[in-house]
Amino acid sequence: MRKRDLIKRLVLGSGLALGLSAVLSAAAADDTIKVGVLHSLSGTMAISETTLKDTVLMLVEEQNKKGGLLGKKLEAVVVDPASNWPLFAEKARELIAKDKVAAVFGCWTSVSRKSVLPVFEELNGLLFYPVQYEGEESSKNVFYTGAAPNQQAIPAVDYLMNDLGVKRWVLAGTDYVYPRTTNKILEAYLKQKGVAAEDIMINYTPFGHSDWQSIVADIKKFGGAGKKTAVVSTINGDANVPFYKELGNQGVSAEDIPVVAFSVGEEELSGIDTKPLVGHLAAWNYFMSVDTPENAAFIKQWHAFIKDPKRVTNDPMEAHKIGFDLWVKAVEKAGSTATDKVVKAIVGLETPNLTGGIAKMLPNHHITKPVLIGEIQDDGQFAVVWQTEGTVPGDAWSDFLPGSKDLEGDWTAPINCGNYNIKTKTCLGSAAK
Amino acid sequence: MRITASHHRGRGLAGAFFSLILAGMTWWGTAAAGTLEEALPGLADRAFAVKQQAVQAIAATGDSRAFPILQALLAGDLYTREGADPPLVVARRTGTGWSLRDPLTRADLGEVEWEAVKKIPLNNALRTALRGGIATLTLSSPDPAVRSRAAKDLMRDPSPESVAALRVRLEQEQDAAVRTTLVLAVAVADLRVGTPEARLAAVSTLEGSLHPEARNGLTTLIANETNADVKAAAERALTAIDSRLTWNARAETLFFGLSLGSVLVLAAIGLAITFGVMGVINMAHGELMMLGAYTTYLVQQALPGWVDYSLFVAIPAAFIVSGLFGIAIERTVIRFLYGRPLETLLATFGISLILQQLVRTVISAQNVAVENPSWMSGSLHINPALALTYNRLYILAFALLVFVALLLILKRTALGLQVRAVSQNRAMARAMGVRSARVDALTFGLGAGIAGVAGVALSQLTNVGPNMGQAYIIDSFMVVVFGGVGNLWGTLIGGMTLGVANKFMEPWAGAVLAKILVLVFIILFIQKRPRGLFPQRGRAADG
Amino acid sequence: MGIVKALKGDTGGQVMLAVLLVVTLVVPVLNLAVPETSFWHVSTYTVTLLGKYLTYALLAVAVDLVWGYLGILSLGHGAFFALGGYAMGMYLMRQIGDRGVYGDPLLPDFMVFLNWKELPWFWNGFDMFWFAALMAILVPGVLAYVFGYLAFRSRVTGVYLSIITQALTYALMLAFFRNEMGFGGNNGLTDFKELLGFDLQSDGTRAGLFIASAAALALGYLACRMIVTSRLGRVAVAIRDAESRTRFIGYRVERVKVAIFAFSAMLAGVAGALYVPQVGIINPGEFSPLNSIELVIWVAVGGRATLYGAVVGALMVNYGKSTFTAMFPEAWLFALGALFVLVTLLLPRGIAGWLPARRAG
Amino acid sequence: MGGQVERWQYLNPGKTLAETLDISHTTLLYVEGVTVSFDGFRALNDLSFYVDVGELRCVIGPNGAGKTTMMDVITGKTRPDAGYVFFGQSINLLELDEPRIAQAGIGRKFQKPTVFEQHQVYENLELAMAGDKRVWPTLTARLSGAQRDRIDEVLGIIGLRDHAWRPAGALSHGQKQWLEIGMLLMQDPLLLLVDEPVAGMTHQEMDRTAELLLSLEGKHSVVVVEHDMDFVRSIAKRVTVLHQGSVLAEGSMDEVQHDPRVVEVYLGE
Repeated sequence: MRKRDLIKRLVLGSGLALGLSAVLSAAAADDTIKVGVLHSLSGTMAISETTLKDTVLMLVEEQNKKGGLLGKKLEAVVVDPASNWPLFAEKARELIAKDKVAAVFGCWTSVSRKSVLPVFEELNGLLFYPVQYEGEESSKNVFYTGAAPNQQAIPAVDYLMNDLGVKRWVLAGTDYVYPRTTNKILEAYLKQKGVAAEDIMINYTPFGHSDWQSIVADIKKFGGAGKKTAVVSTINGDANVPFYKELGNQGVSAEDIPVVAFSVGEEELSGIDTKPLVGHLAAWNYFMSVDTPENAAFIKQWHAFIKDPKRVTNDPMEAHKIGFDLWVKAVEKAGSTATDKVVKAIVGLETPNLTGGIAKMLPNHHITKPVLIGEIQDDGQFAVVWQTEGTVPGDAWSDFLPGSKDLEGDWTAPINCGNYNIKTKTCLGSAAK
Repeated sequence: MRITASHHRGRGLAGAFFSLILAGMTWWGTAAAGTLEEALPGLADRAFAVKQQAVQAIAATGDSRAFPILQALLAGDLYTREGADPPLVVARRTGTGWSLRDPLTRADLGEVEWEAVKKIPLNNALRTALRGGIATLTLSSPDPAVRSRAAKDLMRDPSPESVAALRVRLEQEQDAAVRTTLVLAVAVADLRVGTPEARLAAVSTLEGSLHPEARNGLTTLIANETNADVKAAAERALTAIDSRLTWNARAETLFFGLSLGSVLVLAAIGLAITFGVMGVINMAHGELMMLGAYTTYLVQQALPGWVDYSLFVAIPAAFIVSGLFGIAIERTVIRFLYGRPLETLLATFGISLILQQLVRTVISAQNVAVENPSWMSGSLHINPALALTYNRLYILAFALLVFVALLLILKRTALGLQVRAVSQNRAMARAMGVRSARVDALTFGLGAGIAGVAGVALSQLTNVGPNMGQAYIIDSFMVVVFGGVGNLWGTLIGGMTLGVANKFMEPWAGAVLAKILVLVFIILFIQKRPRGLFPQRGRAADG
Repeated sequence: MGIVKALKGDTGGQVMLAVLLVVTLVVPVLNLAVPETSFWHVSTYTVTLLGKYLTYALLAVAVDLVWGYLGILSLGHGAFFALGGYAMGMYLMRQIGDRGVYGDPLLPDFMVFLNWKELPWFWNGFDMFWFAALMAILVPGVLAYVFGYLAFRSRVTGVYLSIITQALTYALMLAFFRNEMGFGGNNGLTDFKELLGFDLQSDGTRAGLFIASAAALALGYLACRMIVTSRLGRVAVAIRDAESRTRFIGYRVERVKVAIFAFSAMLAGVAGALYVPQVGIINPGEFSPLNSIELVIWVAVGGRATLYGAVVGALMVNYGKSTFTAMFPEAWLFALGALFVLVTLLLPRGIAGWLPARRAG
Repeated sequence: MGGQVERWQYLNPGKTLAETLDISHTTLLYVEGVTVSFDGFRALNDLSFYVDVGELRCVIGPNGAGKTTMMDVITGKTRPDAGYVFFGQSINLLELDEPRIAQAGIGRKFQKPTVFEQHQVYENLELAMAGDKRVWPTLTARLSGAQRDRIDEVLGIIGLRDHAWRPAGALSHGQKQWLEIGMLLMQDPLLLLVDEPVAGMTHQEMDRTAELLLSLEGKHSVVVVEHDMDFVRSIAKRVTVLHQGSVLAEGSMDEVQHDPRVVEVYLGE
């Protein structure tokens, strides 16, 4: 008898509880505007993403101090997708369908974005994605406030080529889609600039690769051919520490073979003993060291919020800041948080970059950014050594990949298409309605 | 680092040394552009180009005070300040702010607070110029070591002036070692600028030299050489160099393999105790390593400025911290699970999750910065082409040390005896009056402690973060199983074998494929020898 | 007939199946028929979630079959699950056809922008559902058969076996991470459009997948029950408890093991194939050894050697995860970790262990 | 001998081993010149040992004499370094693994009683029962009436009828010993190897076990390894004394008891 009851309780219990929890939260209070925060707080990506969660919380708090939005308070809904990609999709669905959030700020890795993309398109939600990525995407429901390859990789290569006279290139990356695509683009670009194939060395390593001895030795050999050599690194966050340490120990100094990194920012450096890195380069659209009044204010605000004057700011944080500002502006302009209205309103809106210049939301849902190149200093900050005059508009579809030369993203009437082929004048694939 | 070392030496001998420089610099007469006072303000300029000219000008003055200024700039001790004279100051950190000195008069200018001064930012071009300038200035230092370093630095990218300086120096140089370097440097320079005869001569001097500069020089020469004989000679020289290089490369790969192996051994050896001797599958082993690494971090935080010695505190500290955690885990969880190894796997997996999250909440989710002591950075130069990095060397030695220590503990001490007794026959041992509970706790503590020590070593190689443990746990188990459970020698040889195999495969297979192949190899190997390399009878053997 | 025998004396199973039946009948109705506004409406989110749990439950049953009854603790079952998932994923990829962002009729997007020229040979045939479905079962089955044959023939047992199964899934994970493999590397396969012509984003399809998962779970459960109640099942338990004894009375232990291991792997494959269309992505993360350990924990929580316990465990742990990750994102790992420790310490026979001791437990 | 073959037929329908078994020379088991050594130590040293059809043989000997190792060799658990082991004239046991040897008709009871504790007594016997033991047939197996009768018969022989439905784990030590013997009987083996059947038994249990083993004589060949001299005396016709891995003496109990070498060995301890 007792047996039967117990099992009933267990199985029915879990079943019903599920149903209830869904129903209850569906009938949630309506006097606030909810903002979803979809960043991993555990697992491998927690290292980078927890900071972004705090950033969004800070921005929400600030906005509420200003009296909220459309007369309502903002309410941040934080969930933990735990660095688990399917879980990202599930949590995205939870945020949009269950919690009915007006917009979601989140994701770091490309795969997490790819995983949630169908959900956002199905449920017509809004995602602000703050990290530099491989491009090759433009969705109606996603706003890419991080850099596209043409806003980071290509200018960096130009700098190395023109200012440092680099002739030989090592493209080293972690084996996933962002480095693969970026390196494909750079390879095409370099060849177009007349770099011979034997002067390009491409190398991929697994995530969290920790034993760089052989690879650094190879780089040394490759660099020992009498031509100025540089490493363009798309190595993913965690693997960088052992990489730079190995460089330092094998006596490769930034003067011999400079490394320009696309995924190493202040946050990452704060976890590294920077001595061996001094002089190596990074290309970003934001550096904490840039002194503009906006940036100073932002840093001050961050330190106040996080209650730790030692914490640094970095590029994806700025991206969230810009994304948030643009969303707020768009909602105010549209007078509503309804996705379609916001999407219509947001294109063309502008907000100042923290590093000077204006960030403008483009029809392809990317934004305009200045590109800066900084040299790592021994205090873990970057000294800007070069920057583009004016801002660079983000290009969703690279002009250097055969597959996407002719593609454009334009979410304004009449085209309204993420991947519009300007040759055939057709909207390709899924976006075709 | 090295530079500042010579910096202090230089200061010590200031008087005699600088008069020497003046003597050696007479030939500069022509090049000498203005005085130090005129050139100095250029350093404060925002534009790097201007600073660069200033540096060259300062070097060109040959002024005795130029050298320490350039040193200070390179070391990042040179600062600018607003509205006070002199605008340029040498600043050193004090507890409360900066203590300033006048770069020219070296007079003490008292202390100021943090915001008062701004550091002069450097970039690579500037650093190169600085090294060049400093080299030309120190080319006639009384210290031979400094002289040959100067020569090497000038070899990097010879400018006409520096080449001239080299030749001048070569005339007067007595010290044999320095002479060879100078000869080399001049030869490298000749490859670029010399007459055909000079070039030919240079090629023959460089034949078989392993200096990367020599090889670079030759390759560039071959690339754009017009004179046939020179070209032929250069090609011969190059092949000679390359054949020697291939052997160095093999030796290098072997070293890489061994050092990777030593890391595997360090990670696995604690497991060999808990898993091999006690039959406990400790999935939290990686997290115990992590605790060790974090202990290193905390020690360094506690003793700022003692980085070079911190490790000697960290090693015992880590051993104790992880050891205590281990004992706690054993007492609270594992002791209820003896004889059920698979249950220990599940429970300890839970513990590993808890420990990770604990670190995230208590310290932070971000990685933390563990500094390398100076004696662990840099590398040991066997010859110009083959250099063994110090950190790897020390860790290799350290791994062996830990191994031997552990062996002695198990073979020679009373604890070791009891441990082996309990692991072979618990009941009997108890009957003989061994307090098996205590022994279990200590054994597990020992294994955990070793894990902590391994964590200290890892903190010198890679990230210190909440997830670091997971990266090693599987490899560790592979090593133990491959080597043969319950056999320390197996762990040592197993780890080294896997490391070397991995490294020799990497060049043609690539990092990922190499790892996969190693795993497949282990799987197949276990089919052939289900009990690993060195099988062992006893309780732990049958899970 | 056989079913009746299989469920004889399995009260837990009977209740579990009854509840499953009710939920399967009710939930889709509440989801599709009942209007959103009604209190009784069940959101599509919940339906999909439940569907996912059911596939996990099936996976747990597969693990319990080999662990609870055969004494093989496989730390590699996640691999079989993932392989089944990839088979289904490849079918779904092919179904996208020219609706990918590049509008390439043949190549999936990730191949286009890594400018691959033609489809790798092993992608052929996956445009046909029956083939994909077959592969979802065969690939894990064959892998398990070969692996098991090697391992059991040379009498690798206990901890050693567990650890090489772990090595297996780890190696597969690294392999699938490589972009050269042609399985989409780290990103895996995603952005699916439709299954057998049904739009994957429509509520109807989701409800359908949910029902399919429930059916698969029920059938898988019954199949396992039939095995464990047969003489073969008793032989399995005999092997678990006294392997050499079983040999000496004339049973070919390794063959029994291989057979059951392979069958269990196939069940895992089915679960994976049903899982992918519901979560909308399959990527190498699924091969992660940690996943495999975690699913063993589900079984431990529910109670091993009681198949319905595995189901209960899978449902509870995952439901717990979903709620905790939302309720206290910072602390949920503590809860999960503590759960694992406490269950192994206090409930060695899991939740089902509360019940009066059963035979063959 | 015809009887033997008939029973063999019943034991394994359609098994070719059945036909190949040739026991025309009335000798069932040949162990010739077998040597086994574990890292240096010689457990069996050129051992030769023969068992006739239907005889009950006792093997005694001090610890480490190689009694258990001999059984391991016969049942395929250990492979000898040298020597032959034949079952009948023609079946080379060294070519077969444990299950095949068991199916060929050799049953073994371990020193430490090992039964399937989680299973009921009845199930233990069912599992042991002779028959097609491949995977699929086992999956689809159903008990026939004849098989039920057989199980019931054996339950009677080992005197566990009343315990048929108890889990074997709940049995007393002695009962486990009998159950294990019963499991051997279910295999209908031609040869039973019984290792220390009365270890840790009460006197009554010993007597019952003695009866049990004696009742098997003639229908099966039985080899009993035992320490307990009284017990051996109570059942033994022929006794083999092993010492340091080879046969020291063989004959009736009295003969061996008065053999000076045997006396020396035993007193020597």
